[in-house]
Amino acid sequence: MAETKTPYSEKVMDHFRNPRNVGVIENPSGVGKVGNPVCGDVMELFIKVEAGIITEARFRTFGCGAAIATSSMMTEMVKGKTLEEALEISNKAVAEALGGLPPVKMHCSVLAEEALQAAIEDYRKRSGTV
Amino acid sequence: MAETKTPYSEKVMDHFRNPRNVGVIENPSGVGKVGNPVCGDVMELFIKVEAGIITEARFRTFGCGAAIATSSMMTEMVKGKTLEEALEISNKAVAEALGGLPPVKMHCSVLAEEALQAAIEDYRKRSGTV
Amino acid sequence: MERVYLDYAATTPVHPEVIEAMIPFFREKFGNASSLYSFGQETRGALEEVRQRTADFIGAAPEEIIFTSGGSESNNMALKGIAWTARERGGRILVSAVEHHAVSEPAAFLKKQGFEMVRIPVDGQGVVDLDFIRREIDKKPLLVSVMHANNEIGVVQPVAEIGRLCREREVVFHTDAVQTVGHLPVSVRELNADLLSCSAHKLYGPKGIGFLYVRRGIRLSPLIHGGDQERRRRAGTENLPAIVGLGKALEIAGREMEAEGVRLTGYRDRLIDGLLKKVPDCRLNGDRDRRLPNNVNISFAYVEGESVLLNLDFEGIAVSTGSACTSSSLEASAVLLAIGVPAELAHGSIRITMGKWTTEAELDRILEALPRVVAKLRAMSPLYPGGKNG
Amino acid sequence: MERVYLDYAATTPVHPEVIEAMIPFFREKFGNASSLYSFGQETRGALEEVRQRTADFIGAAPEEIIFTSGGSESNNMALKGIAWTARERGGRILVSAVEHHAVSEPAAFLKKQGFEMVRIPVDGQGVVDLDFIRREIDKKPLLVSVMHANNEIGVVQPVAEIGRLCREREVVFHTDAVQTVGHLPVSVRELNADLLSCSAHKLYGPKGIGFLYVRRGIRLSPLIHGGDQERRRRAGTENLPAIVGLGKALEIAGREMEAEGVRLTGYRDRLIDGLLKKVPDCRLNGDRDRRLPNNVNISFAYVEGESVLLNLDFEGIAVSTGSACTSSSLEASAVLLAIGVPAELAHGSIRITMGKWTTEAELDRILEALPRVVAKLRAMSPLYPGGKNG
Ligand SMILES: Cc1ncc(COP(=O)(O)O)c(C=O)c1O
Ligand SMILES: Cc1ncc(COP(=O)(O)O)c(C=O)c1O
Repeated sequence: MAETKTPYSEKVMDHFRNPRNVGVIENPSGVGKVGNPVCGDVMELFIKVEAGIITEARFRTFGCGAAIATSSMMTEMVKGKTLEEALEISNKAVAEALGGLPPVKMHCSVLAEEALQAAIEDYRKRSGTV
Repeated sequence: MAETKTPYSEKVMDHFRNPRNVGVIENPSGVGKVGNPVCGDVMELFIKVEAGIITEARFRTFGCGAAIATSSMMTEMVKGKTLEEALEISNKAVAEALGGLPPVKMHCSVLAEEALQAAIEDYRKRSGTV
Repeated sequence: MERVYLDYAATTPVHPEVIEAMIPFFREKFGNASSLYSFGQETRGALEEVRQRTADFIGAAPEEIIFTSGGSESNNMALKGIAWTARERGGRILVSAVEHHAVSEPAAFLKKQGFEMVRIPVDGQGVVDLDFIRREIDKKPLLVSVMHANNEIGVVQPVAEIGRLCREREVVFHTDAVQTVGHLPVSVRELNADLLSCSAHKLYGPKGIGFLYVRRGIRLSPLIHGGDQERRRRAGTENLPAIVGLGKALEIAGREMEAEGVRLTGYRDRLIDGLLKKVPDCRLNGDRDRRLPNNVNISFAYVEGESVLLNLDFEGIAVSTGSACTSSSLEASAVLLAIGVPAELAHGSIRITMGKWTTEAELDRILEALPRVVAKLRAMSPLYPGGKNG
Repeated sequence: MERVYLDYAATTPVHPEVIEAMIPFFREKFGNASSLYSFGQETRGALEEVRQRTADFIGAAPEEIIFTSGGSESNNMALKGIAWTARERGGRILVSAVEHHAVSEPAAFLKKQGFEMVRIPVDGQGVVDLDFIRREIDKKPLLVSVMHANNEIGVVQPVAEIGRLCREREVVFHTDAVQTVGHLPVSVRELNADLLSCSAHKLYGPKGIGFLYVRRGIRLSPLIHGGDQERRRRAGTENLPAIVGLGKALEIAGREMEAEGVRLTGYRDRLIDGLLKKVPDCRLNGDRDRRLPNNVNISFAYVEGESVLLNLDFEGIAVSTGSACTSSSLEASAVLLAIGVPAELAHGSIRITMGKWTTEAELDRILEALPRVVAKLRAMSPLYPGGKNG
């Protein structure tokens, strides 16, 4: 199966085939759900925050290869980061960490960025920090 | 050279390669010269008439394969014919005798018909029969 | 592991006999078919032989066949060619809602150029609305274009009936038969077609060649102007190797098409039944019976098609999410939306198309893999009501 | 007897290495290059490699190359594509008087559609009138189209200079380089070309493939609308075998072109000198020096070209009477008339074009045969002042 050839980088395909941190968190600190099934992608991100630091992140995604891979990579990148540090992770940074995305797929990485912002906002709302 | 393949029938090619009756007749009974070098074909037909019968016909032609072959065939067809019989030889008859001509080349056979008419007219003028 | 190719509707491998027939025309018989000398005349002979065979294959006369570079060119030539011969600008053009982009896009272009474009709706099974056509035809459109069979959902349209309606009112009728020539019997007489498009690479012929049938008496402005080739209707040095390949492909189709149709229909039905049974929450798209023998198109709820495609590709199985040429698009298939599939479900659609080298064992492979892949993706889908925790 | 092919300007045999490169793409690597799965992606890789190589060959960027079905399509796409993006109808289009039909005919079509067509005159040597262009360019035409080298008389136009004039006034400049790519150095930068056409079968590549270079920033309406191929500028399943063949042909040209140019220039000059010396009453058409290395075009007074061609064909020698695509025409070559050759003399013209497999022995053959054939035909010509009696 080394012969598989897609428009995606090897790293994207690795995260797509073996997505990290799939699933839900029971009693999460924050949840973000973004996207629209009519447009073909929806991401749900769960985070656990302890002492201002994201200790756990899990996701469920309906979407294409890029949507799933960026979701997976994003959950890896936020772990251990403060909320402020996490908010600085741009969609471009996620795409770069994956070794790039085809131009028509860049919009999928926006989904992960938005899900993270929504989850952090949700956490802040719940914890009364906004 | 049996491999030669042209848009023309074998008979056309035979008359083109070995045209019959090429040349001029000294002291002809009639001469017809038709066509226009600007249009790419000119035929000159010489006939000898004895007792109302065409005894000899010779031609010179500037023109394409079809023009030369129809000229040659025409000189063969008129020999031994009365003037009246000769005048009934249509361009189609010449083309048919050659096994047909490609549609874009049919106009060349008109040249031979016209040359014959011109030569007979010339003969009649000279001999005072018109 | 052998790769399993199940995207024959996108393109087919060239038949070995076709390759063999083409080879001499690359190097030995390479002469320009428009040249007078022997080098050219021997290729002209081959050209006219294929033209005759092609005409015979669809019940046409040789001078009604114009060789083109493929289906897209044929369709563009048909639509634009008719539009541009029309004296008055602003004529109406009727085009079905499920046409290939190679028809719908030139139609959209003509609309920008001032023509009126009317979309013929389809029902939930993907079949065009004949009553709509009947009403519209009285307004004397310049052209009606309805494809013979759809490339995504495989639905075979009532083209003979549409052709009859058009013929009665002297309206020009074009049909895109790219998915049917070589697979179903196609007779321009029975279909009452004035114009018909074909592309060789869909029937084991080479890419880059096809034809447009143009019924005698139909006036058509050329798309590619220039030299005298194709009776001045399509300029460009004749692509003899490819034309000879098309001829050979049609010859093979002539002898194999019928048995292949029966075999593939069996495969198709087995695949449809198997998938509908094994995978919950899925639906077949397009009429089940009025359907190409080789086409299966299914929507799986809660998952997205590209993810399914990529997962199958990891296992060496090639399927499609829709028409190949729009695979880079982000929008749901216009054809699926036209037949009323909700957008979120349309995103989860897979097209499986079989062909000459498809085997029973390959069906087993996909019948095992596809349910597993869908289950895996559903498990990570936030839309899936039965989603398990990670 | 070996056949002697001397009509390389009409078409060339495909190079054996090119055929070899193409073969795998018919059957093994047949996937649709627009498909996401591995079958498609491996052909997409090949496609983009050839695009890069093609771009490099003419000093362009890969996204500036659009693959087409050949020279005629490229030319049509250039002219119509520019015309149809123009907002205001009735713009002016400048086209030289010696263009191939694949430029002059689309120009004539656009004229019928309401555009203004201006013919750029040429001098007696076949070179376009630069002063005329200079004057006309101030009227801001939509497009100027002047071919790089002429297919009949081989004259190489001052294209870089024309391109510079156009670039200065921001006028779009197209050049038909079908006769030069692979034979002379072609750099879109040096030529200041905005659009440039090429056809593979003129450089030992396959028929049915070519490209149009479109400079970044030039807006062009597609000729063939449909799928997303070629960045939506040319629809149709990518013709991978042919594209790979074009790539290989360019690769070979890259390494052989220079030496071939020197060799053929020697042959050409030997042929011109030999014929002018051996045959009375004949003239060389087109500038002697500003000329393709492989082109000889000579008019023989008092004889008609087709008769010469057929007589040579009997001896196994293939030459042309003009451009191949008009060999069925009854009119004298428009190119010869444009350079002032009288019609009766134009009818007696022969084009000899040489190529990769032309040998010295073949030159000897034609140098012996042609004078003999002309003498034979003159002997039966009523126009020949020295005509002998039968
Ligand atoms: C100068 C020129 N332009 C355009 C063409 C047309 O190319 P094609 O026959 O590949 O369409 C040719 C050759 O036929 C040519 O010589
Ligand atoms: C129905 C239909 N029409 C037209 C086309 C276009 O054909 P081609 O890719 O040969 O231009 C296709 C396939 O791509 C098709 O399936």
